[in-house]
Amino acid sequence: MATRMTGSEELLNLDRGTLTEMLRWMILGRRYEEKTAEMYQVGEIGGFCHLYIGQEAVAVGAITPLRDDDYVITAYRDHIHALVRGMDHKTVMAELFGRVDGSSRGKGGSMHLFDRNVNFMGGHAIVGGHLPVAIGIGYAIRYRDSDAVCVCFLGDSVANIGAFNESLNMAALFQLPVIFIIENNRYGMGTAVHRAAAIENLADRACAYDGMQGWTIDGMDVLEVRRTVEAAVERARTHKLPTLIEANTYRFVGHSMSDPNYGHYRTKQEVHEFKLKDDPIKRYIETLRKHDLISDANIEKIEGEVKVIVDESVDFASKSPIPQPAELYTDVYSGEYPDAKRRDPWR
Amino acid sequence: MATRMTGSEELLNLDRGTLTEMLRWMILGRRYEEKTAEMYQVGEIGGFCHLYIGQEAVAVGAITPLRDDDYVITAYRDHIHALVRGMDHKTVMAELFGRVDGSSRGKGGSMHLFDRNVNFMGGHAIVGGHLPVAIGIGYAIRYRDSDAVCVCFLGDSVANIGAFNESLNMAALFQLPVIFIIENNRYGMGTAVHRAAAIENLADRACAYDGMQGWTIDGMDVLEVRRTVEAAVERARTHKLPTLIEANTYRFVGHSMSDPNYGHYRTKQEVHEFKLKDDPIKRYIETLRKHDLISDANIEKIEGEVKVIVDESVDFASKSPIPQPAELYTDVYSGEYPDAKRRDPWR
Amino acid sequence: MAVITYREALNQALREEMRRDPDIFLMGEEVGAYQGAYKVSRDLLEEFGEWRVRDMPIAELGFTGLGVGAAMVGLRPIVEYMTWSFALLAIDGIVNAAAKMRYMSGGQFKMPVTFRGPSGAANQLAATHSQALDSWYAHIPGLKVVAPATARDAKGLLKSAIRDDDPVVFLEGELLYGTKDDVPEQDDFLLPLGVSEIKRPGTDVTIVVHSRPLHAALSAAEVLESEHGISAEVIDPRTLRPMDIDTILESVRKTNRCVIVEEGWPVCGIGAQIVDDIQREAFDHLDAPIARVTGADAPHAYAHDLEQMAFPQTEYIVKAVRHTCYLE
Amino acid sequence: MAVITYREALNQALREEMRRDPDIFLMGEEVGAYQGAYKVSRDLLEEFGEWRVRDMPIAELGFTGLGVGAAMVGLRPIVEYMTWSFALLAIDGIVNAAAKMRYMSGGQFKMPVTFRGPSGAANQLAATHSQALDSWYAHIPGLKVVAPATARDAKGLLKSAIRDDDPVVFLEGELLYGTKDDVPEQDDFLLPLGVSEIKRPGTDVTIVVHSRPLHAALSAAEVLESEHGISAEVIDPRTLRPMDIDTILESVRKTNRCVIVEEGWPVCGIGAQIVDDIQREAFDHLDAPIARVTGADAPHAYAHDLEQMAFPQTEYIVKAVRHTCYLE
Ligand SMILES: Cc1ncc(C[n+]2csc(CCOP(=O)(O)OP(=O)(O)O)c2C)c(N)n1
Ligand SMILES: Cc1ncc(C[n+]2csc(CCOP(=O)(O)OP(=O)(O)O)c2C)c(N)n1
Ligand SMILES: [Mg+2]
Ligand SMILES: [Mg+2]
Repeated sequence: MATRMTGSEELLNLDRGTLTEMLRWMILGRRYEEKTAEMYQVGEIGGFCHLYIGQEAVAVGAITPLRDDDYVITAYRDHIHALVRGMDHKTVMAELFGRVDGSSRGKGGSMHLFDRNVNFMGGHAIVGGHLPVAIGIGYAIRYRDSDAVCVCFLGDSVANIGAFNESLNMAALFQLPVIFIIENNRYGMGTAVHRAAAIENLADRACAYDGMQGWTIDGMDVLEVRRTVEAAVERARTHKLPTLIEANTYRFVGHSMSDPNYGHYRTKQEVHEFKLKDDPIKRYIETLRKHDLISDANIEKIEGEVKVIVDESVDFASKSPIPQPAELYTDVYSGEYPDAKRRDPWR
Repeated sequence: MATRMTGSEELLNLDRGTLTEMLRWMILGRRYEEKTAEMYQVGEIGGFCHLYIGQEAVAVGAITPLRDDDYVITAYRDHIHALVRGMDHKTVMAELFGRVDGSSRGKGGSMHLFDRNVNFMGGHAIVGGHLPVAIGIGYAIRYRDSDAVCVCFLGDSVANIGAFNESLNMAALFQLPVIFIIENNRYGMGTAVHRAAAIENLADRACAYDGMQGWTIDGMDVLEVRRTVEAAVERARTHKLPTLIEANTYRFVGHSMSDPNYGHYRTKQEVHEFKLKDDPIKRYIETLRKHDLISDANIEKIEGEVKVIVDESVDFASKSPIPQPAELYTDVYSGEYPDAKRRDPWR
Repeated sequence: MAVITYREALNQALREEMRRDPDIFLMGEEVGAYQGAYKVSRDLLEEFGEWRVRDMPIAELGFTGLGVGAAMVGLRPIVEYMTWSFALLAIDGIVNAAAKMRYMSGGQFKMPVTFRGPSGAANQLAATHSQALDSWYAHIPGLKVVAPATARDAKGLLKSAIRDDDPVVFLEGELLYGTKDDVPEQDDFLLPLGVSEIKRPGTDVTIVVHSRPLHAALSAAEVLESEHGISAEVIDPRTLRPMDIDTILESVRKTNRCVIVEEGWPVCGIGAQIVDDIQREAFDHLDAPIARVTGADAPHAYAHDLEQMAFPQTEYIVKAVRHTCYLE
Repeated sequence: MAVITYREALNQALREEMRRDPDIFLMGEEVGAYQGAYKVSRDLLEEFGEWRVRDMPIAELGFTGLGVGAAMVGLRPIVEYMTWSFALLAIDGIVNAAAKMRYMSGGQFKMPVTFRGPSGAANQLAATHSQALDSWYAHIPGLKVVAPATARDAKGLLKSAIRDDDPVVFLEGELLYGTKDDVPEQDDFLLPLGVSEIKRPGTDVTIVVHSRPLHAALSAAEVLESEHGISAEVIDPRTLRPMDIDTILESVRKTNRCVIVEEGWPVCGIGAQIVDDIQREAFDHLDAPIARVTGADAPHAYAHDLEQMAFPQTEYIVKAVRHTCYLE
């Protein structure tokens, strides 16, 4: 059975800098996505673009305690994981704009952010497709006798796909330092979790793998997320044991920029209530206030800094040139690529 | 947790005919496979040929209590499931011989036995590939408001593949009358179960699906198998609930005719001991003897009848013609197939 | 006749067929409550109920096999993939199970299942979501492959695909759903599988094209006519397997020149096979090498301009035709 | 030089490369304790230990992705499929992950992974276990595809594949493992990817063939020489992507006739692409249509004679060549 962790506030004895830093990341995540939506509306960003608004506590609580040599990998709803992990806000926005200064030179887009320099391993768009990749990273960590860990975020619907069973079984079997974090935002696109998964708590699926611990937690409480992930990191670093964490959260926006926020699958009222009662940023601020760990001044300061960063990223992105035609056939192979041109005299 | 069912002997109040019939099937299964091995050695049978010797109690205990309108589906180790389900012993052997009177006109072979007339749905050679097919059959049963059930046999290694999670989740989610029976014969080819599966009892993986019951049983006790399957059938017929049964058994022979019986992965000694102490046929005979439900005369009679059947099947198979060249391009599509010939003037 | 979208045409085909035959059911991700990711199945759940319009978990391999199993016992499943790119996870079910079941069982089981969904690129969906693997499916004996480019063809061919007793891979176009066309309304409007259609008659060169690039080819034909005085005959095979090459051969024997266009990658693409068929059966009629205009031989880029450049654009087709007519 | 089997040649290549570079590891079903389903990895577990020779659960999708992830962080995985038919379950990992990672990341991640195992038919393994999907892999930009037909090529090309920084699909032959050939023993024996080899020089017709059918083609060449006075030049591209078509073109410009042989299915097969390349670049040199001899366009039957008939046999190749030389 999944344990529900509590008493997250004990974490408030973290130094104030760290606590504020976490708030800063959550606010940055919120504002960055709001700007992203804006840029999508005006047509600067295209394709499928999945926003993280409402789920900030998960990425922030899970990634901030990690070491530089740890690895982070997630699905297509990846902007904020990338930023919190340390990707440059400018190159991320440039990637969303499809410009040559983007992290993938404009070739990957919103769903395929990568930055090898901060061990951010993507940005993967096939549901469940990155779980096997995550265990490969975990395998390499053990192969090299390192004590790094790999944190793998996944959506709730991934618990029903084949790769989930294959990956969790291998993680447990080979004792890989991989932490699987299900971001249960109640829906897979338009499908409520329980219309797709025949199980009450998704984390309970850990029961199918000896050595795998399953924890279901309040994913709107950044401190509870952090506390849980720290426990999981300890299991992975020291004991090489994998963990399956289910962080219950909520998507305040539509599945992607091309999907409605509510409609056939959830009511306007439901969304409204979550925003009202369960906004992770509001909740965190209240907690900090309750313990006099933050002042309005601090928050204003953060909002100010964040605004600069967000504007800067948009400014940078819009100034970056679009990729040259020659880019079409680069990065396909390590070396030269003569074939392409030969069969393709028309372009 | 998986329940271990016990007290199988209470089943002995089954009418004597049924009890004898089960023994007859087990002996037939044993002799049929011994003959199959012989025919493989002399080159009448080719390809991959997986024998069922040692596992007879599972198919016999699970299939004999079924109704005619129920369905049976399994993997490539399928000869005996097919026979017990009611396939003709002659057309099965003819199929193994690759003759035109074979159940698949010689096109399917050992791994692909099918008989739509007795609802024997194959005979599938891709590990895990038939689980989704089984839930499709279960879906059709519900679609038609029938109270039939589908019994799906699978090997122990299937618990680690993707289709397992997808299929069991859907069976539980849609409440399909499917009974999954893992034939845990301790090895997947040359890999011991616990070198591939991170779990003690495979049936415990039922814990990942609400509504799915998991039972681990002694698969060498035909009565325990029958008793367990009857309970699972009741769950499926009446309550539309799926069940995952793990029947612990043992493969007395090599993985396939082209693999060694022992060697790198298991010792000669181990095989010897299982044959000595845990032969399902010997065990069943002892039980029947203990209760005076069988005599040597009965057994001799059965052996006699079985020999006739086995010889008859070989005789039939060897007399059956090999498929005509024209067969190459039939059964590919429902209608005519002109393309093939047009691009292929050489054959 | 009524002018409706490709999306509405597919929706009509589904509704009409499901009303006609209670054994037909639709399954896939978001086909029910959400009304379809691309709204092709709009209102069907309401009319037919959840057993006939089933929302599936994200488990392509699992529900593809579910379709195969249901077909083996007599139902006629329609499996929708949110996009064909995701069907890569279900390839084993399509290629090893559906396509071979009849053969492996010596003809005991028919396989009346239709696999459908949008194929090819949309707008900037990048490498994992934009593939047009038409030639992969055409490569497989046991499968039939259909790729309609217009609303009319979409309706008539989907109805035939659903009624067909063999597994049909039905490739729709994400960017075609909104395109409009005159479509017959009567329930018995069927277009046979395996018949090419001359989309535009011409005399100087034959352009063979299917799916979305048909529209680029037609505008290329306009340009060629008006600006270069070249009369191009545009032929859409519509069914990629089995393909009606006779209509194509007849045209090439007349024009003696041919350009083949497809959205997919070049190597071992659909066009390569058509080249093989033409040179084999109309060798002496060819006055020039057959040219091919394909999708760029690279993964799909996200950046707008790179993506557009990777598609078979009108201008490339014009270039290729002029080259084939030795005008360049 | 020593005469060894194709199996031993692969085993040597693996051992030599693993000794050379500690980042190289092998994984797959039964590769360790069982010494390999086809004994290609014999004794490697003993020498390199379980982290470098890892037995995998039957989870092709999972361990393929494991290889991709390990490669992203700098290891050089060799993924063995017990047969390539089972790789259908891992296609998404090969095609969507491995082949596109470099592109999607703007060149940040190289993908030095080798996917290998037996491809094509063996003896009566029937429809699900006999496929030769060479053209599927050749279709995918981002992949390199290698298919050696001899022990010498197997060793030299596998070593190059392992050293290559791109994902390589390495197609071995279940029926080739036992075939023998003269193979250099030195560690630095490498054969470059993307180079065709003339396996038999000739003047009248060019036979292009790869993998197992090479041997049928060579005996056909013998028959043609001795019984029909036709001198056939036999060329094996060995690498299907990127393919060295120049060697083929040069030969065709000399012989003016060509027959292409492959074990795979005809529609959109490797031969179709070679036809396209030849007619595009050597159109005026062709004195006859290019003929193709392929695997029969049907699922593989279990029955011995039907299966044999489905392979590209020597007699069919002889027929096709004589037809191409207008002698039939
Ligand atoms: C294999 C596969 N099937 C379908 C899709 C289309 N798709 C993209 S996201 C999504 C829903 C995923 O939901 P969830 O896992 O809960 O993640 P969330 O979007 O809620 O973060 C679907 C169906 C896909 N990308 N990959
Ligand atoms: C997807 C797939 N991978 C690999 C194989 C090759 N293979 C056939 S049987 C087998 C072992 C299966 O063992 P288990 O599931 O325990 O069944 P058993 O043979 O013991 O009855 C393997 C690896 C296959 N047929 N399909
Ligand atoms: Mg979700
Ligand atoms: Mg087993």
